Amino acid sequence: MTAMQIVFLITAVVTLFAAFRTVTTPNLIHAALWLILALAGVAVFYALLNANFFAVIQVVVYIGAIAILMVFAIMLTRREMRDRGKQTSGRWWWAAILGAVFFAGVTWMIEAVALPSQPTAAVPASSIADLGKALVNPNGYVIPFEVASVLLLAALIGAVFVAWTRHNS
Amino acid sequence: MPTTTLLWLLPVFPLVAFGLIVLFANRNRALSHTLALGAAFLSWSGAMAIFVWALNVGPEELAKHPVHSVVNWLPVGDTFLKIGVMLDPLTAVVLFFVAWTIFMIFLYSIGYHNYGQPEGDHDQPGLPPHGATVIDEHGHKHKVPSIEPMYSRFFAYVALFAFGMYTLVVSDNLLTLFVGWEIMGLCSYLLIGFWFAKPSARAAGIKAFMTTRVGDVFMLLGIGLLYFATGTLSFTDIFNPKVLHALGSAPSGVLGLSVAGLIGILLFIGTVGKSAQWPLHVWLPDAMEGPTPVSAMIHAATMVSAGVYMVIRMFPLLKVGTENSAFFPPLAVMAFIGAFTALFAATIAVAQNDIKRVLAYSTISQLGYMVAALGAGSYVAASFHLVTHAFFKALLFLGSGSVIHGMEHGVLHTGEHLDPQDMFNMGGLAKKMPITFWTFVIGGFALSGFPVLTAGFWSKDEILSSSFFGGHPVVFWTLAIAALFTAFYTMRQITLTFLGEPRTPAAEHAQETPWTMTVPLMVLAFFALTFGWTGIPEHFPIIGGILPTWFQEWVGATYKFIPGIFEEHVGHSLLPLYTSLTVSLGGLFLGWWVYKDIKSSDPATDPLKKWLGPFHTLLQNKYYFDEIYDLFLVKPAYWFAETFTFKWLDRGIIDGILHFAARATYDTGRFLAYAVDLPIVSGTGDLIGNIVRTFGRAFRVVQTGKVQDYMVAVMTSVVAFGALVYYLLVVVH
Amino acid sequence: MIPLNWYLIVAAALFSIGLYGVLSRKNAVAILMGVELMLNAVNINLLTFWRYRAPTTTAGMAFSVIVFAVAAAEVSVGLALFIAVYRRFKTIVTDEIDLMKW
Amino acid sequence: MGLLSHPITLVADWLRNLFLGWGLSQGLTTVLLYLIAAIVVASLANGWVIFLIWFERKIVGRMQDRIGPNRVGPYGLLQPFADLIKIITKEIIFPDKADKPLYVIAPLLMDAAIIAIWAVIPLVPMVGMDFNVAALYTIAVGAFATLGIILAGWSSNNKFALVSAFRTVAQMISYEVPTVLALLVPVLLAGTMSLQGIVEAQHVWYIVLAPLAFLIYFIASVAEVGRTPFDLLEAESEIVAGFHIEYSGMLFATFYVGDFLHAFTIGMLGAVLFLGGWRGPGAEAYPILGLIYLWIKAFVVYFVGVWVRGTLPRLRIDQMMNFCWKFLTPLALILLVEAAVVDRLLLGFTPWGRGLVHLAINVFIGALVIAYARAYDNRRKRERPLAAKPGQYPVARPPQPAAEAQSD
Repeated sequence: MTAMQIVFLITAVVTLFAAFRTVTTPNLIHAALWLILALAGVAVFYALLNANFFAVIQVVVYIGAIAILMVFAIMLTRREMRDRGKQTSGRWWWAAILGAVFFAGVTWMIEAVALPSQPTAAVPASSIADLGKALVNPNGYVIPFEVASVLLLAALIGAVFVAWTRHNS
Repeated sequence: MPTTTLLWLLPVFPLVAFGLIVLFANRNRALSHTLALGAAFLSWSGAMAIFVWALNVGPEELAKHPVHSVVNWLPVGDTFLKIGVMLDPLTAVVLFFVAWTIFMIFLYSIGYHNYGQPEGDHDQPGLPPHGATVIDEHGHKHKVPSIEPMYSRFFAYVALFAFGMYTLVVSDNLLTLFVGWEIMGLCSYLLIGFWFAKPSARAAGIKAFMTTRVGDVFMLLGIGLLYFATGTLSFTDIFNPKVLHALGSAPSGVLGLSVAGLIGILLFIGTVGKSAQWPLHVWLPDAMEGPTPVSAMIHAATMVSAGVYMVIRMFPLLKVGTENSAFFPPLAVMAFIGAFTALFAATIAVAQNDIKRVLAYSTISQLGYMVAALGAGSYVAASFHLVTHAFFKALLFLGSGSVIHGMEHGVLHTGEHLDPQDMFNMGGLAKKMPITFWTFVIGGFALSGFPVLTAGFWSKDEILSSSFFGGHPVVFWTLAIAALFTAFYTMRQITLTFLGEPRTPAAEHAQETPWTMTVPLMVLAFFALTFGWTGIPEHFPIIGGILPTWFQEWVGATYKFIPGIFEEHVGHSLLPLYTSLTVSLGGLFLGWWVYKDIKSSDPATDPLKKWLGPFHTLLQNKYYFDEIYDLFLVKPAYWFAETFTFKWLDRGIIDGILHFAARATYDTGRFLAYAVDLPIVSGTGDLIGNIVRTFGRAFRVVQTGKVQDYMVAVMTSVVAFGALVYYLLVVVH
Repeated sequence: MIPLNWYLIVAAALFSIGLYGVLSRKNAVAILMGVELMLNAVNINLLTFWRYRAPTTTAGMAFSVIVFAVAAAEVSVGLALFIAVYRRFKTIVTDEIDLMKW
Repeated sequence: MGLLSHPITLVADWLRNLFLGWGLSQGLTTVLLYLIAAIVVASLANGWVIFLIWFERKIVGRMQDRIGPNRVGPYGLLQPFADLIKIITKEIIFPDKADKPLYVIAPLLMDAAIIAIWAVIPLVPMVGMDFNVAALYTIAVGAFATLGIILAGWSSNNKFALVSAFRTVAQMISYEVPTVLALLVPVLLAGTMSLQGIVEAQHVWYIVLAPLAFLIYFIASVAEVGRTPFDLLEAESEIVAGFHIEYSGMLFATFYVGDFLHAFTIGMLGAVLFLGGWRGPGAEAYPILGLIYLWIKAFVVYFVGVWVRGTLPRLRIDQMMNFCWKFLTPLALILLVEAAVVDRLLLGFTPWGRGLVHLAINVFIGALVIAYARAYDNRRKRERPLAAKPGQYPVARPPQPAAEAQSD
């Protein structure tokens, strides 16, 4: 039970609880905040995995942009501050069963196979630089990278177009 | 700059100007006429440079070794159609007058189209300017001439025309000559119909185009035959004696003509079209619908004379063709047609009242002179008259334009509606527009061959004497009578227009035209006087031999080196001289005497009417040629197209077949539809459709339209499937 | 050191929770949140395997970068859609938007 | 290792030895040291704000032709303390139906986020956490500040606050883009994302290499702090006090402090990224000097911020958005490309040569941009000659006669 493991367990508990609240709390704003907490927990996981870069990116992209956008969207798409009535649809029990089954199955599989408890090697100091190079390396991931950029551009334009207020209608 | 380069460049300047104006300058009037005029000036200076250079070289030398440069143009089979430029004495002389006339006329057009005048009140493109109202400092309203709406377009056209003319003159082969020829045809069409909103102008344009087309087709045939016979179109190659002899001796099998003869006839028909010889003369008078500079340049100075230039150019061929051609030898045909046209047109001119029409007919008859001279075998005389005529006829046209312009000013000023071109509405303009008057008189006297002073006298005398001594008495006498008529109607025109008292208020208020119009008049007048002195025959009494017979030597040298082409007729009878003196002076006197006291502006008071009676009517209606052509050519053509082709062939037969086919198809279709399609095919389709619908009704409950239901379904199946796979892969093995 | 399967189990749990959210929530934005959770679970797996199996290569990182990009794009477009839908139907409760119903 | 040259390191070592002496484990010692460092830095920063408040009030007062605080203590130096006491003793009022936990978390979140930035700032050589993605990290925690404001705005259950929250989202999300882009320029030039590395790479201050980038960074961060002329989230004239309208007492004080602290932190980041951080004569030899240099530089930037605040009027929301998306962002992109390409070409230049070339190019780009902006402005003026439309604010120029309007 090393310090790392303690940290990990704490983070895991917090994250999962936050995630759970995210999907259960009736108040959407709270849900969004819980989501942020969960995402932050994920960021901590990344840090624990010596992926500082991704930890930071996680914060920037998810918390800094996505979550805040969600808060924004929630505020924009509700007529009054508070939600009344339950936020779960009638099929929640079926969903719960599905989730549980899925989790059980996956866990069973994970336990079924023997997995290492130690990393094969230490993370090289230049991992981020390598990542950068690989992303623009023709023999590396330049194509997926470019595709992702195009996708982002398309998303940008699409979002603007979709949310555009058409005055004539 | 080497002469060849200069030669190549001559046509280029106007072409560039045309492109620039059309593409960029069509909004800016000053720019467009600057471009056109600049191009004309460049070409002019180039031509002058070449001319001076040629003078230094000397005719013999130039004739033996003409400046000649060729490039391959169009690959045909294994050889090339070559295009090139050539400079021999004839070209030099023609270049001289072409450059001068074109430059002068460009300059003239600026004034003629009222540059610097205000925009018209309700002018519109396609109509001549109606005049604009200006208010002077006293607040009085004045009608003044307004600027031409399509100013830039006009200059673009004339620039293109200049390109065509230069190309034609400098070209060393029939092909490029023909190209220039056709370009000019196009320009003449465009410019005659320049005021396309006037139906008459439209009609005239089409008429001109069609008529000349007739000639051009034959000319093209001739060119094709020539190329077929010799494999070349270059003059230098054709005119080498062996080729000529071969052409001349080989029979063509048509009308007993030799090949050369046949080619000659065909080419000559082209000339008949272009130079408006009988029977294709009808378009030229109508062409006067165009703006006057156009009439002057295209239909007097350059284009129509291009026809004559072409035959002069081909003279050796014609000459050779004449030798072993049984009947219809080209030269004889030309002599006949030329002389006839000269007389016939002159007679018509006598009875016309429109100042420009008179000139138009006189142009026809003068061209007839040249053709006749050529037919009489003296290409020197022909080209001599070609040059002088270009000068004085351009002068006359521009003069008439100036007169009309002055009259229009008067018309606008008085505001009464009368035809500013009708000579009976004029009179007494001499005092109003002195420069125009004097230059016009010079031109007129030159036209009617006023002795010694004017160029026309010398060239006409040359023609008469050559035809006389050349042994064509008929031609000689015809031309003589024609000359009498010429002098007569010229003097008639001058008298009616300038002398006597003004017959209308408009004439009262006519006024002199701006310098851009008068300067060209004076320049041309200078040449109309002096150019003749370059060709005074040395056996002329008294003053003969004082000046060298420059022109004869110069142009004569062109074909001297080809054996049996150049022939000099030296006779010592003074008959032709006396004849020409008599006819010109007598004609002039008659013209003045008959018309000196016309007081009323009513054309009916024309004394000739009384004396000639019905014949005068006949003349006034130009021997009803238009009507005859209409009856015998146009109407049948219409009938053929309308009734025969359209009604019978197209409507009756072809459409009939089509309709039958359509009907048949339609019936078959109906049968298939009702007997096969509906019961069987559709029946099956409906059956299937119904089945599907029934099942759909049963199963559609699944489609709740709620996203999450679908998601649930998906995930359920995923889990189930995963479990299945796991079972198969792991548990079974 | 933390065993690999801890991460995997946590990720699985996160994924299942997200799944539950996606299937059970009524509000579209909430569904989107669920999707985000699932994406994060995936990302954890990617980075975990990268860290434990091939830390010297860049494959895992590259993949998760792509996942980030996709997530960002998906959220932006999704929210834009929701706003448009809200303008149209005055609600973004998915069960009330069933035009595709039979 | 004199006390003068390395005081902080000295203290740190002494503490470590002390703890180890007590028999604490290595890891625990490290944790404790981090904790202490954090506490020290945080309290230092918050304490420093007290002076900032006085300073700003004084300066702005002078700019507005007032004397500013001058009663309590010499030059009113003790004024902030008085305010502090007053505000602490006030009651914290919770609005009806307010979302209590969020209502409390919001200010703390904001303050914490700002102080978190201090964690990575290299105060002196060799000291300060050397985090290999620090540059990004600063942006990341900035997001939490945004979040704090949104929460405050939303949880107050107050329409004004909510509007303010909306504006905050719009403004901050938008202005984060140019900030990041501008911030990437020094990262590019230095070739590292660690702030320490960036500072060490600045043989020539990056304000010479990338003045425009600095300008953009400065403007955008002022916008993110939400101070004049970008203070739409607390525009008194429209939405009374914006997101903290309902706040009072200590919670309000936290916001208040956070605002000033944020402004100064921006200055500090600017100093680190563009003004050579702790660099200065003798900083390597006596690192403590570096702290002073950094402080001075940060203060200069902060002062400019105050100056701007005292000078410029508030912008309209559409103007602000246009400015961000149509001007700053493209310009920042251009600069990024410029930095990348040119720096590649200048490999092996002396630092100053490199600097001057960059400077020249920047000046050129700046000239172009200004010219373009002029042209754009003129065209816009021509297109709608100030005929005030509904929803538009009153215009400066008097509307022209219709004839002219038609004529152009």
